[in-house]
Amino acid sequence: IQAGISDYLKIVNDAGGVKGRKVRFAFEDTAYKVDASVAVFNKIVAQDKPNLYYGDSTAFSKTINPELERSGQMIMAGASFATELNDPKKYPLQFMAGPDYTEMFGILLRYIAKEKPGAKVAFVNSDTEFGRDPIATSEKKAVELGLKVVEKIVTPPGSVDVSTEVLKLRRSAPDYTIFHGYVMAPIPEFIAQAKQMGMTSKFMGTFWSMDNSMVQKMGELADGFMGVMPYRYYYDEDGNAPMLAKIRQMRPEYQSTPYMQGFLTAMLMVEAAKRTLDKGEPLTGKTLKAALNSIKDFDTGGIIGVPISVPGNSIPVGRIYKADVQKKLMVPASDWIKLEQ
Amino acid sequence: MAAEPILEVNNVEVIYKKTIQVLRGLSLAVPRGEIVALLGSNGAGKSTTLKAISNLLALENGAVSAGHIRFAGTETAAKRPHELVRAGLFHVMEGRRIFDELTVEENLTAATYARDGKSGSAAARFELVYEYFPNLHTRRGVRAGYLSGGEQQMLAIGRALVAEPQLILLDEPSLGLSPKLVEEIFAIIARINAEQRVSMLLVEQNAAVAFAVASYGYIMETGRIVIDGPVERLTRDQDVREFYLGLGGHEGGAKSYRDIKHYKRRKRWLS
Amino acid sequence: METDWLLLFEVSLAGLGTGGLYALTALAFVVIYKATRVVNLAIGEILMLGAYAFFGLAAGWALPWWAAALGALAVAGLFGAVVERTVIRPMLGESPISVFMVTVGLGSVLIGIVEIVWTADPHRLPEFMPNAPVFIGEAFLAPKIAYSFLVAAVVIAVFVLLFRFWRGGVALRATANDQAAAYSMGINVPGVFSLAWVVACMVAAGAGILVGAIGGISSTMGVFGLSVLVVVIVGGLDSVPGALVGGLLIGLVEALAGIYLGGEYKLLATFTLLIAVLMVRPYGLFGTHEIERL
Amino acid sequence: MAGDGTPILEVDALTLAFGGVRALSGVTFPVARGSITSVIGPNGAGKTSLFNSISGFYRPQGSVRFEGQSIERLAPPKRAKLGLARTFQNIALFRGMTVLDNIKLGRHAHMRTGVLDALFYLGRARREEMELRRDVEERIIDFLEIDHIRKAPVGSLPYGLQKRVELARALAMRPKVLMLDEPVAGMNREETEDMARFILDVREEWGVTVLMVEHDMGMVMDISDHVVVLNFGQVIAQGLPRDVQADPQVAAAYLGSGNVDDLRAKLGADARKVA
Amino acid sequence: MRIASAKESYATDEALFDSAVQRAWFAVLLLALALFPFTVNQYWAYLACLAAINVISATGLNILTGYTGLVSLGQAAFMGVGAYTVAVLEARLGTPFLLNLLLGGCMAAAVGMVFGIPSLRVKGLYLAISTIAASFILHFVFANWTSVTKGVSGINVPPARLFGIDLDTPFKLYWVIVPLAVLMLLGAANLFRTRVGRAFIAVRDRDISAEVLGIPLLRTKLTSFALSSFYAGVAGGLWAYFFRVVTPESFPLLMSIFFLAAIIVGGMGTILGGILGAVFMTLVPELLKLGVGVVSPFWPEAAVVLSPVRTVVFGALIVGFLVFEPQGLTEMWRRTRRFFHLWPFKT
Ligand SMILES: Nc1ncnc2c1ncn2[C@@H]1O[C@H](COP(=O)(O)OP(=O)(O)OP(=O)(O)O)[C@@H](O)[C@H]1O
Ligand SMILES: Nc1ncnc2c1ncn2[C@@H]1O[C@H](COP(=O)(O)OP(=O)(O)OP(=O)(O)O)[C@@H](O)[C@H]1O
Ligand SMILES: [Mg+2]
Ligand SMILES: [Mg+2]
Repeated sequence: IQAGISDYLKIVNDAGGVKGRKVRFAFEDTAYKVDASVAVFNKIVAQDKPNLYYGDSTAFSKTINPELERSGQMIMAGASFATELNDPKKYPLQFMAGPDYTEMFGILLRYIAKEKPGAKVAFVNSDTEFGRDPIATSEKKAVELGLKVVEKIVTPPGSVDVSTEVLKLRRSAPDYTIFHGYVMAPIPEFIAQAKQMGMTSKFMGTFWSMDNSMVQKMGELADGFMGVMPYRYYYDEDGNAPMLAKIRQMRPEYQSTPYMQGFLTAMLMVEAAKRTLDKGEPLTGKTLKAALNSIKDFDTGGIIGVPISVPGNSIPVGRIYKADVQKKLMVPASDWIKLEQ
Repeated sequence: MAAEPILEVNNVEVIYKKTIQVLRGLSLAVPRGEIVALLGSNGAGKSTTLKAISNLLALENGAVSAGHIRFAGTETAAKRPHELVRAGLFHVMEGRRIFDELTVEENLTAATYARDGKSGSAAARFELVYEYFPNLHTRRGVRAGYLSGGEQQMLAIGRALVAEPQLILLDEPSLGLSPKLVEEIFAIIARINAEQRVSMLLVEQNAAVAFAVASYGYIMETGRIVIDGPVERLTRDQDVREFYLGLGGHEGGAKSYRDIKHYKRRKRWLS
Repeated sequence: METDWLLLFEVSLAGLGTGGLYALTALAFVVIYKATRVVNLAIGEILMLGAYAFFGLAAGWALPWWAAALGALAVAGLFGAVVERTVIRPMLGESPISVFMVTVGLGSVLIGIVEIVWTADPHRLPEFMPNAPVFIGEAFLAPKIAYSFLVAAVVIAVFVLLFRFWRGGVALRATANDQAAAYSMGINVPGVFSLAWVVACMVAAGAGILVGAIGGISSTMGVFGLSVLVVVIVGGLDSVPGALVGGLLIGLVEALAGIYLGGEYKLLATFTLLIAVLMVRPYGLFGTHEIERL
Repeated sequence: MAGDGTPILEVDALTLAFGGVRALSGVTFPVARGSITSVIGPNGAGKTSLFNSISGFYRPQGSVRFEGQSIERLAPPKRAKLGLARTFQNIALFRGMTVLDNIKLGRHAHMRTGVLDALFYLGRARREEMELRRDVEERIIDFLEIDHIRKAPVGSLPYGLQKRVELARALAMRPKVLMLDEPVAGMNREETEDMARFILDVREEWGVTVLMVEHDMGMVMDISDHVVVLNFGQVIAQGLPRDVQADPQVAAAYLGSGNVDDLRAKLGADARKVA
Repeated sequence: MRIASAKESYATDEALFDSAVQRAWFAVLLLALALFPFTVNQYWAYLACLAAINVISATGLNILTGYTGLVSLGQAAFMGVGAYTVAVLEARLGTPFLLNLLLGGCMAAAVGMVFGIPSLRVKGLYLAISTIAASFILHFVFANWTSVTKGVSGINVPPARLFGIDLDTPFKLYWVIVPLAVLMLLGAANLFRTRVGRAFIAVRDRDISAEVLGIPLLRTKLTSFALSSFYAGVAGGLWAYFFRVVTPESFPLLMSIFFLAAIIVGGMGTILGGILGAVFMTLVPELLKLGVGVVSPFWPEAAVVLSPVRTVVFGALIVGFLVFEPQGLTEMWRRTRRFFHLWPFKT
């Protein structure tokens, strides 16, 4: 992620910065532990007095929110797409560079509803905050779209053997199975066993399990795996994507989707800063966020295939990609899907 | 002494934890086939001496810092403890140290490791142990931790019998035993010594029985030998009689514990 | 809702299959405990090391799977020997808490190293087990689980026989009971220590390869060790049959809880079972009671 | 003394079995107030088990009466509080504490300081601790001549001193009956004499009744008023030391020849037999 | 040796700081603690608070594990109980800050006692593992008792208020957390001057003999569990006010291991050990970060491997201390003191 951020900032600074101001980037690793993250936050705030902050986990974003509001100095984005954070009232100074998890599910479900109206859907999620996040609301959403949620399976965090879960899944014979809350394991074994048992379900994932290098590690099993992705993949040469070209020029080897996330976040932050300065306002949390929300039909240089707006805390846009095992690539399976607020 | 002694200890010093010196230039020898007694008050360093000989000090953060120990002509320092045991030096440690979680029979099995490289059947030695100590036979399937103190002592000596060593270091075998059992065990010790020609270095608090079986005695205080000599000579020594045998009463008879004075005469060798 | 007997049967089979892996890892744990009285909390991480070593050899060096497996076992054995020599042996005579914390530290070091070398991203092991589904009657059993169970069963059987009929079993327990006394019986105490660690690490690595083949490998796969901990406690820390029974039992309970209560109840069920067993049998089902006398 | 004539401690028909082993069967004897009573018997006869039953660690059948009151249902700490103090066959000192703290610990059951008092160390906690310190220093430490080691950790002390600290701890328990399990085992003659003197003095100066298990016949016969002999968990004889000593059954089961010269003669005979 | 120095009375001999020099040093230390926040920026104030919270919890664990010999891997979970209690009280009822802390401690103590019940029968490492069960069962409760704990999303905690001031920065909280830590440490130290503390140690060293000597085992063990969890609960309550959000994943098993590591590194069974260990283990990650700052100009990737390196260092510290300095930092501290005591006469 931080590579994405720093690369974009390099592009900006090389082009003369934001209104003549250089953007400085301080990075610290936090190991996704809340207290470590808070420590880092305090340290960076004390030393660098930043206006733009990129945090990590959901828990951190929640923890730090009161402090963020108190200081009022900056806006923050993070690695998390937690639904809860997508509430401008509760988290007025935060945003995320993509759809939240519920919106991701929404995009998937919309796709399913279109492909196969009335399909049977199963949700499989890990027993973590991350895993549980969209499940309850998405179930309602599915019903609204005329889909049937036939099974919801929860796996303990870090569990390796899922054979019992697969047995359970088979009984409900879903047309689509959506995994959420995993990076990779136990998805491959799930699919392997399901295929061995002759299940016909299609399998889907959300952002964190959709990076191409991850999916391709599944080998044969990846065939037909699909999921939602808000950004174009690194190698995607379709359409008009000058930014992707630039990235490929800066970094000749494959860059992961979290890189894109970082890149886009930096882009939005810089844009917000630019708009604030354009208006001649001081850089504070409030002004930055207002500027951010003023972004309408913004061209991301092709990172996202359609112009975007940031109405609240998220960008509810995404596209369904599908693994192509021969090409070892994720290829688009749908057009860009925009959720209306 | 004509033949070379089976065990020779020369000017040995031992230090615990790099700070506490316990032995200060101790020397002694055990002639082949003999029983030698080593007496001394609590904390004099008797057990330490035995551990130094069997190379077990390292386990307690102790080390021999000077001097030599030779067993059957070779330096013990060069060998690791289990090699020494297999070479025929068996240490019956203070406090019995039976494996309390193992059964009686498994305890004996463990001792068969000391026989590695020896011919002859261990099973026969088991028989011998059970013959000497019939109690053990009846309780052979019981976890040794549940044996009474005396039974545990029998087991400890039984293990030495299984090992069939050339030299046994015996640390307080009479500790906690009934008078009758003390006699029996010492009779067995004497028998083992006589029948198997096993040499022994015997550490004891019960001087009377120790002198009954030993031919030569050493007495140590604070890490060094203060007197030594053949047992006959030691039993005539006034201090030994008073402080070790309790014989200093009037007319040289046994003195009663009821008559103990509240002051004490100092031992000559401490002055 | 009527009972779906086939499902129950299939789930039980799957549970027992996983239980076999638990039992195998628990065996590694028990061997170390039996010989050295060390509660090795790093067993999950050693398992992970084995899996990564296999991964490195099979995917990185492109060795055939059997060579990679042997290589991984060798790496783990070597690791065991080195750890025993440099870390465990100096701890002789320290309190059990200290020694067990040492293994916690070791586990942490292993995780860090694996993350430095292979990053924190998960990987998949190359396929090496037959892929055809296994059916017992009508019931489906995932092939990997079935074959892993077979391997585990064979290894455990070998160990049960060894402990029963080999004098070394006594040496092992004697050493654990009283090191100085074991020395004075002529038992090569450091040798026993090394042997136990080497063998246990190899067993754990073997389990790691199997577990990795099923669920993929990642730097967090050590949490598998947590379930194993429950297994050995339920079975009794020093009992090989305990490891077996405990493993199967926990595997079964997890599977049933997962199906009939939901995945979030798995851990709750096993830990509740753990406490219940301990309240009734404080030394697990088959563990040796500590002798308490005054 | 109250209730003169009645024994301070009565053991009545105690029976205790471990699996197949009968450690005690129908053991009955009195301990007279102010006496020194010794229990002797072969190894494994059940002496320690008897002590454990009296202090409540084992739960045998039968009854134990202390000052006329049945105590067999009481938990060990309650019995300690009543005035049953003891030492252990295998020294049971607390290695993590100094000598002073080990001794102080003996008073535990007689103090009332609670957790809150302790955290603030005011009022009752301070008062009680000061009283205890004074009592331990002036009565026990002085008496047993261990002032030089009061701050030493017990682990590093020689065996004999450790036994003395155990005695001190038992004395701090405000004992009415002091139970000593092999107080002089592993001691040489000289140390045994010291210990014998302490035991006699405790009885004289503090009026404490002593119940003792010991294998050192010299000491047992010299200082006891009453001797109880156990064999295979049964009382096979009891009475005055010299009567017990003369009992042929006791001699056969326990005492052996009792004479070192005999032993030597016997050994000589054995050796000749072999030769 | 100290024995030789004449003491006027038993009272002085029994005092916590038994010489004027020690009392003077203690005063200096208190003064330093009082001045500290004025001399540093928010980041250091933050670290100081976090360290103080950890010190409280580690000291609690030390009472249970170091002094009573009952190994517990549930300390973080008991902190969680305290934190949740405080969070619920503060967010729902708005009861006063200090009262909440006290109730948080008491609640944790009660829960700790419940999980301490097996300790009567279950010994040693079996017990240690059964406390892991506490950790998981409590986690389950936090995550699933949605009506009270709000499930996985957790509870946001309003800032603590004292005398009408919102304690919403580390700087302000410092004035509550650090004095509280000092008080609780003094309490713990006092404990071991009395029968209660002695009973703990006795249970650790030989539990069954202790019982015959008049110490009721279950009661003592439960007291120890309760006290230890009380400390954890208060620490957890402070944690809640400090981080202002409490989620089920805030108190993982790893955190319990952290505390165990802290008392081992510091030195088990000494009050000083809990302090040194907790402070040290809190600061190590920061030191590592400094280290990364130093090398990153030469090795730009340094920051990326920081996280695994931290994992390695955490483990290596535990192993290193146990192997080379089993008595922990306390022993190093003593050695240093001895050195300066004797200096320049002896090395
Ligand atoms: N592991 C150890 N560390 C430090 N000091 C020790 C150690 N073992 C023994 N000592 C000390 O060394 C001295 C001699 O101990 P040793 O056990 O050899 O005496 P002993 O003559 O056998 O006495 P006893 O009659 O009590 O068995 C004692 O003062 C003891 O405190
Ligand atoms: N907890 C126990 N479990 C099983 N058997 C026991 C237990 N305690 C004692 N025994 C057995 O009970 C018998 C009596 O033991 P006890 O320790 O009372 O003997 P003792 O008279 O004190 O012997 P010694 O003089 O050797 O100390 C022995 O045979 C012993 O093995
Ligand atoms: Mg000795
Ligand atoms: Mg006894």
